Amino acid sequence: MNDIDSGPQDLIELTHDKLSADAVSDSVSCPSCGAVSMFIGTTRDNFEGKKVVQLEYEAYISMAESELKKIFSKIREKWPTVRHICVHHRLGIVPVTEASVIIGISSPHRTESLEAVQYCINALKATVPIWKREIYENEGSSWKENKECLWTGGTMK
Amino acid sequence: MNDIDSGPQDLIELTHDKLSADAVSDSVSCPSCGAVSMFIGTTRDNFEGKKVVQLEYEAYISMAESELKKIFSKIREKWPTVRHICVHHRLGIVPVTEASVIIGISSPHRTESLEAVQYCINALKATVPIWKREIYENEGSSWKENKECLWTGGTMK
Amino acid sequence: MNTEILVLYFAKSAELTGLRSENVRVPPGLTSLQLWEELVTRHPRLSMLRTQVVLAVREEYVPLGDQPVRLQEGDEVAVIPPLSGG
Amino acid sequence: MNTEILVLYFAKSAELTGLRSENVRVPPGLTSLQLWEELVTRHPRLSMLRTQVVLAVREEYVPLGDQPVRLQEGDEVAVIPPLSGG
Repeated sequence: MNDIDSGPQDLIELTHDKLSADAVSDSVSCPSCGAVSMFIGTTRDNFEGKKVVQLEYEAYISMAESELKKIFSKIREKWPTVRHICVHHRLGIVPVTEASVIIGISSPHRTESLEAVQYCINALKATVPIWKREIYENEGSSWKENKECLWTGGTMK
Repeated sequence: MNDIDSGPQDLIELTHDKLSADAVSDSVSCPSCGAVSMFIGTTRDNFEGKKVVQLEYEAYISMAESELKKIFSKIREKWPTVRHICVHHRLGIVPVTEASVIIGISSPHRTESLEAVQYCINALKATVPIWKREIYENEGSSWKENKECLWTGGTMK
Repeated sequence: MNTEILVLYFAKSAELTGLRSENVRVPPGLTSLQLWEELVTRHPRLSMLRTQVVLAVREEYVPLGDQPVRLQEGDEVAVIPPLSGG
Repeated sequence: MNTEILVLYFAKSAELTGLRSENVRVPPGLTSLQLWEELVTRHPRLSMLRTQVVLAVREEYVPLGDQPVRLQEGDEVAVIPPLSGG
């Protein structure tokens, strides 16, 4: 918790540990903010009828951090009252129902953080170099492709 | 955590205890959902230049629950793929930076839960019979009025 | 035949009346506005809420106006100042 | 004068090359497409990614095309299959 009301903070963590919603919400809460909006991406148990047992994530870590910082700058440009921004992304194996990503954003009033969270997850899926492979119960595994990514299934748009 | 993928659940808790983001996110997570969106309303430390030390909430509990259920029905009508909906609202004294309300909504894909959370907090502020009083450092206290409430500062619109 | 109802006061209205609830006997056939006037007669300080209050009759919101409230013995009515939850 | 760069492979491209990274000597003045072709020459199986890949040169995305990549000794280049984070 940010008890002292210091300047806006950009918090990024790429980790093999289990994620915690409380850790993210505590890290962005601040005395001058009335709102924390969060998005939690969790592992689904199915894809096109195939049973997913787990997901495995890998990242180009240094570039993922720099792309996240670009997104954060863009958020601060679009919603100047946004206070703290935190993204925790899990790497390695993530079992079904556990969180792969948690985004938390605080702002004095709620509209800004609600809109910013939505923007942040969309931008993250489009531009941050992280990949997931779904591992199926019977039929091996496959690398996923975010529909938001500009070079999915064709040349760069 | 809902390990067995049962039907959609509507979860409401009005409590004097400290709220937990993890408790809410766990209660709505489910194996068939890829998204949990959350909103956390926290106590701000200032209002029009006055220093707020704490807030105090009271509720018409039975009616608050029935109004929340109406909101949940409306959400399920507007976003039929929404899975679980959970609202925890704190009552009594809430110190600065602590959460007064946490909303968590799960859905297979993120757009639905993100939109539904925004709808839910707007509707809650407009229609759920809960009141807060801000207690100031020097100048007493005052009952707040949500701008979303239809009979704030005039006749019912 | 008067009807006995339970009236609940919340937030500012509880402060103004000094009460959280009370049993009130009211005449039959009241509109919501007339019911409000009955309560103001008992607690004149409530009148300051006139333009920013609604009632809840059996847990449903009713603005102050001409619609009859059709009270039954034991019904619950609440005075609902502007909401500030969330 | 050839330049030695570090090439990183991720996701599907790491599977296809069997490598996570390697040092590669490349001729000067390459475009991003020519750099890609150099990598495909070393690892022909990469060619299946042709229509759905970009490079990252010094951690900035570069689509395969005519722009020169201006590589310096020790620069980091990464093969970036379609993203799937989140």
